[in-house]
Parts: sequence; C-alpha cells; structure tokens
Amino acid sequence: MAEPFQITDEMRAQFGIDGDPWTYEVTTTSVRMYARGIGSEDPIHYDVDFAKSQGFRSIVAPLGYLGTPVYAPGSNDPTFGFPRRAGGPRLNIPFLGLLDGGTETEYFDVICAGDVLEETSHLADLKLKEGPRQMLFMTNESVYKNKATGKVVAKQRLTSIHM
Amino acid sequence: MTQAPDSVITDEMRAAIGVEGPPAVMEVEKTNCRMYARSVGHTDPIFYDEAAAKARGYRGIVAPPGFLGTPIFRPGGSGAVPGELGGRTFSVPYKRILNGGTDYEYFPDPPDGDAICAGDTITARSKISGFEEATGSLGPMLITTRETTYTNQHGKVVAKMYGTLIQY
Amino acid sequence: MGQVYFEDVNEGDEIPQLKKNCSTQQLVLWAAGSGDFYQIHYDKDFAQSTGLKGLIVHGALKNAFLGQLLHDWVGEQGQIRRFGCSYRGMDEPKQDILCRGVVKKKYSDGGKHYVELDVWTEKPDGKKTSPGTAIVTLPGKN
Amino acid sequence: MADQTYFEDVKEGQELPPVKITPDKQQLVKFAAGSGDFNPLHFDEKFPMLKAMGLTENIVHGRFKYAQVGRVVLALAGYKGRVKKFGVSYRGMDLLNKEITACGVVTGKRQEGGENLVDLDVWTQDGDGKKTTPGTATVALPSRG
Repeated sequence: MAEPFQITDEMRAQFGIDGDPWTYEVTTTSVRMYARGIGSEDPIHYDVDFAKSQGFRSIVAPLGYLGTPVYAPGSNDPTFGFPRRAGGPRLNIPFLGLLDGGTETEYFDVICAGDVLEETSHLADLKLKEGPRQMLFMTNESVYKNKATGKVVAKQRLTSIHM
Repeated sequence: MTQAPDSVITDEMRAAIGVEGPPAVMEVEKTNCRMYARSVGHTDPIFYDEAAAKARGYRGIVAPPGFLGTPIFRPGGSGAVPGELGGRTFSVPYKRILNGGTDYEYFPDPPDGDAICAGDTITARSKISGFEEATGSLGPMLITTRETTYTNQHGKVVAKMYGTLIQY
Repeated sequence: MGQVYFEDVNEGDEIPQLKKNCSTQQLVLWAAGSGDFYQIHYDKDFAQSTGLKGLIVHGALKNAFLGQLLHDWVGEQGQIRRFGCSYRGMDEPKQDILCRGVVKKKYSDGGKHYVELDVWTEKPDGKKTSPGTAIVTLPGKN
Repeated sequence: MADQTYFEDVKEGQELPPVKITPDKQQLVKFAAGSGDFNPLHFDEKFPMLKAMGLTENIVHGRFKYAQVGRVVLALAGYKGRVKKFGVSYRGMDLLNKEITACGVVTGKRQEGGENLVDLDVWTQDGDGKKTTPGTATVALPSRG
C-alpha cells in the first residue's frame, strides 16, 4: 500500500445506513443442532415440554444463537451462510488480512424456537490502530426484531479486524 | 437357506421379523430442508423458498428427495436415524457392518398420501422385513432388510424407506 | 430446462447427467444436512484408524445426488415415486462422481405415466459405485 | 441445570463454575452445522489458509468459544434470570483437541430500572491459563425478596 489508510468523513457518513432486512429463523431442529454444536446438554435447549414447564414458549436458543439466515443458492455466502443483501454501506478496504475481532450481544427478550426474526445491519464504528502494520477495526451492528411482535429482541455487534 | 445347520439366524431373530420398533418423531422444518438441499447442491427454489413452493402447489418448502425430517435429538440418545443403521440389532458372529443400500418410496398423491413439506411432523416406524444369508467376496454375510414407514401429522403415509444392512 | 413428457421418453434413453465433485466442505455440509456426523467423512486420521485410505464420500450423499438427478429431470410436473441405490464402492472427495440414469421401461397405469430407470453413480474410470433403480411419473402431452 | 441462583446469593469476586471442553473435529463439525459457519479452517487440516498461517492443526471457531462463555453466563442466569448482554474479543487462537475453559467472575452488583443486575468478567483460557477470549457480561437475577 503506497499511502497509509485513513478513515474519511465519507466513510463515517456510512455509519447507520441499514442494508435490506433479512429473515432469520429459529426452529426446534436448529436450536438443538446449535446446542449440540456447543456441547450443551441443558434440556432447556432440547425438550419442548420441559422448556414450557419453565415458562418459555418453546426450547430456548443457546446464548450467541440468533437464528439461521434464510438460505438460497446465490443469495447467501456458500461458506458462512450470511446473506448477500442489497443496500447498506459500501466501503473500499485496502487490507487483505481479516480476523474475527469480537462478538457482543445485547438481549431484550429470550429467543425461542418458532421465532422468526427480521435482521437489519449497519456499519456502527471504524477505528484505526496505528503500528508497524495498520489495523482497521470495523464494527457492524445487527438489530433483530421479532416479526410477530415487532419488538427488538437482540442487538449484536461484530468486530472484524482488517490488516 | 434359513434352515442350514450353520445359519446365524436364530429363532429370536425370526420372531423379530415384522415387529415394529418404537416410533421416532421426525421434524421437517424450513431450516433443515434448506440445509439438506444446500448440502446436496439442489438448485430448485421449492427447496428454499416458501413462495416458490406454494406457487407450484405445495403447502410449504418441500423436503428434498431422501430427506424425511430430523429425528428429535436428545442428549445421551443415539441420535441414529431409524431404519438406516439404527434399530434393533442382534448378536451375530460377524464383526463388520456395512450399509448395503437405501431405497425411498414416496406416496405424494392425495387423498391417501401427500408431499413432505416444512412444518410436517413425521412419525417413523421401523421393522425388520427379513434376514438373508449369502456368501460373497467378503465371505459369509448376514443381510438384514428393514422397512420404515413415515406417517405425517394427518395420518397419511408419505414415504417408506427400505434399508439393507450387511454384517460379515 | 423444459418439461420432459412421457411421450418423449423411450426405453434405453439416457437422461441428462449430473456431475459432482465433493470438497471436504461439502462432506461437512452433508453431515449438517443429514445429521450423520460419522468422522470417516471429514477426519482423515479417524478414517485411517478404521482401515480406510482416507476420507470417503457418504453413501447416502450419493443416493441424494441420484435424487437430485431425478428431481431435475422430471421437472415441475413429474414426480419421483421411488429411488435408491446400493453402496457397492467407495468414492473419495475431490474426485468426479458422475450421476447417470437410463430408461428401462415405460407404462401407463390408472391414469399415471410411469417410467422405470436404472440409476447409478460412477467414478472417472467408469466403475459404478452406487447402482440403483428409480420409478418416476411424467406428465402426458394431452 | 443447577438450582436457581438469586441476586442475594451472589458476591463480588465470586467465581462462577467453569465450563471445560476439549473440542475434537466432530465437535467443530457439529458447531459448523449449528452455526452455519462452514469455513474449512475449522475442519480441513489441508486447507491452504491454515498453512499460510503456519499452522498444521485446525483452529477453533471464535464463536464456539463465545458460546462456551455463553454457557457459563446462562448457568448463572438459570431459567428465571435473564442475560442482558455478553461480549468477548478474540485475542488468541485455540487449536483443535486442546482443552478450553470458559470462566466468569462477579465484578459488581447493582439495581437499575427495577432489575437486579450482576456484572461479570468472562473469558476462555487455554491449558496454559492464557486468556484467549476476554469479555464482560451482565445478567439480571431474580430476588428472594
């Protein structure tokens, strides 16, 4: 890279611009599969009757699981499954290296099997760390709304590190 | 054949032929239909998109060929799919086991049958339909055939699976 | 691809082939799709500890490929009635798997038009690893 | 799941019961299935990117470690408590077949908006005690009162 990278006002102007919404589904089989994937044996993630006896609508999504994006060939990334949606910020990042920097989830309600969530995502923050190698910390925020109630149930911030 | 003096088929095994095992509940949901279709490489939108499936006359996203739902997983359970390698096994003097093959039969026609779609809850009932002994390139072997019947939430038989298990 | 009709089909016809080549990722996708997490399909060390040379493709995945071959052929108005295969030979990832079908018989019964086929998967050297059969129904032209 | 923890039971500095897991390849493949992240970095030891990183063993998904922290936090919340937020940073890699311990310690208690909140430091650590996934969490607990 000839010139050092700089965060411009043009980039900052992209903060908060939502991409097209995408549907995320939480089903009994997807909750159980996630719970198996993390090695949890808590019946709250597996047994519908038990979860109901504890006052939940159905089995409870393990922490960190906010549903599975609706998938179709060509519409989603074939490796990660995330949606290739229209709209939202467009940034030219001159870095090739990419690391997962962090995950933060804020909950406003419990997520259970049967929930259908509408997710919108926007660029929330850019931070540059100078050093022998510049590192750009890019944070995207997704807001998950329960489609049936219209209520925001979770916000998740994902930070990627570009270097 | 079964009367041969060195047969590994016991009276207990013969008595088990046709006896149904406990039912297993299989869930067909949008997420697992799509995952299955994606993992095979299907491109037909009826396996992914509810509107496309409905436009073609289905109740919802269609279960791709060979997908009969996901058994309800319970920690500590076997998680085996009934009729495949799961189900009752018997003690025979063979150490190795092979899945010999699987055939799926569909009954998509109303009023007796129906297509399998997301939202369905399928009850699978499996039984041994026969034992056969043979000698092949692997040596003497026992071939167990199993038949599993899949009934949807409306009591309609939607599919049958015929599985072959080879022990040698 | 247009709809295939019963009248268009003759005994001995080969249906359009489907070529697959499984990456290790596809085998893991299949584990997720099918719920079969047996390690011989994605853990090389485990596969070798069972006496295999390396990873192998799930038999049931090849069966599902035959399902796709048939589904894509019968079109919107056709239906798969029965399909399946025997698992006779192993396939490895990153090698072509050719899915094929040949019409064996056609007949009409009770207002439905049936076509029976031989279906199979084969390796690049032509060896059939998953021979099977299928019955589908196709629409008639009138 | 253990018995419900109440706000009154919790003390600052209290350590939460850790969750230990040694993910093998099957576990990571199940996590790929559950999470939808099928990056071969996590299951294919011949994946070129691994080599480029100078590694011969697969890397554990960051989100897998996040979920282990989630198990610790959810165990504190129990079925009557509610997790308000939890987040981590991915600071170090963990490799397949190595033990990971997810931990939490109470850093504060407060009452806010009618809720009994417990603040936590959370993290995963590797076999050498190195914190590879540090973060924080807040849980609302029921009161005995």
